[in-house]
Amino acid sequence: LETVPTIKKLRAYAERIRVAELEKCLGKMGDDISKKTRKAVDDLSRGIVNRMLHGPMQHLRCDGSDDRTLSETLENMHALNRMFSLET
Amino acid sequence: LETVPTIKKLRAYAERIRVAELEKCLGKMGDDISKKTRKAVDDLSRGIVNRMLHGPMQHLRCDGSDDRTLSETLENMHALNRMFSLET
Amino acid sequence: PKKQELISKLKSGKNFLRNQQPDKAFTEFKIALELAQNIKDPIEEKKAARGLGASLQRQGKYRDAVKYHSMVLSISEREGEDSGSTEAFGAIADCYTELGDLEKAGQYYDKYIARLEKD
Amino acid sequence: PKKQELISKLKSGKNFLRNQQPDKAFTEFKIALELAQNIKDPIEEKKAARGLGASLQRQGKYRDAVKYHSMVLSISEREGEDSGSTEAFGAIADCYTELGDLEKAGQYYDKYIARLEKD
Repeated sequence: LETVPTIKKLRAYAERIRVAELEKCLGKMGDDISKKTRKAVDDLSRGIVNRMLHGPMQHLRCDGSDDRTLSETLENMHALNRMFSLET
Repeated sequence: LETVPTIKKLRAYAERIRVAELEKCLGKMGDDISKKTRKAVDDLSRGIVNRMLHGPMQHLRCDGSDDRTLSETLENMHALNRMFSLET
Repeated sequence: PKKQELISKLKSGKNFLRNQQPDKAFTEFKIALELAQNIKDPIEEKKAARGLGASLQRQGKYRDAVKYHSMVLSISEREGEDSGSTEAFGAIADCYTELGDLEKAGQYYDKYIARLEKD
Repeated sequence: PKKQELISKLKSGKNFLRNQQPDKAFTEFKIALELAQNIKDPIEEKKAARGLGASLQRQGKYRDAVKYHSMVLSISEREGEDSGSTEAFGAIADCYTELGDLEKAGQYYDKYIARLEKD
């Protein structure tokens, strides 16, 4: 459970990047894009971010049912905190 | 230097995700997209992936000039190997 | 025409959110939600509910935010169409984290994580 | 017309790469490179050089691949336009990693990493 706040912070970190890059992209594409294009681009941004987050997020959850130990999960958390500066 | 192969694997991991999601997106958008749109979408996919990778990549390089110690860098590497299954 | 009004309310709600005016955003999304329910457009209904949840979150009203994010999930279930559900699970978990209920937050994050590799 | 041919060579090169036929891809990109040089189109010239590098990498010819990826960098420098440079630094580093020269790989990864947060 100690890792729960890290999940929240990592999600927020990725979402900031996603939204910033998406707006940059929409800015370049101009106002004359179709709803279909708008949705495809939004899905693209979510698809990439979600698939990039999947591994780290999974390894922040330690449910005791597999061989991931608590200490390994905490090490993952510390590494993610460092690598994404999540503590500040 | 031990972390160099991890950088390569993490890059390849992210690139596979990027290309797969980009192709899915282009498939949805159809063939009638402009070059400008094509480029904006490509830039979007690269922008998100690169910014997501920046933190972890930086923390895999230990140049001795700052307070990141070698052991911390190796811990980051182990965590990334676990979280993205990079050893297999 | 109603659909047009709905779209424009969703858009202005988003703009208020972006400009850090979550109370004004809430009002816009509230109207959008009613419009979407009127014309029975579940996709836009979810967007409005999601906007309401986000507006409340920004105001620190996490319990109420959970209600609207949960509405997204129940619309998904009702319609058998699950767009927006991944994000709703994540947002509900974020709210429980803020409320200090890490147990419940963890449960919702598990559902969120299980969906991250799907579309 | 030449530009048209160039675009189509780049496209077929990419398709060969996707279909695991890097030798055929190489031939297409080689023609594309000459066409791009002829009509003096540095952006497409870089794409062709990049494709040549990728084709050689897939064939395990890492030393030759480095030459073409480096060509992308020199075109960038010549034109004062640095699209594709981040990717080129990364690809060169990947090649040195394969060649076992981790020292050099690290140097190129540093340049790659330094550019990751830029556009």
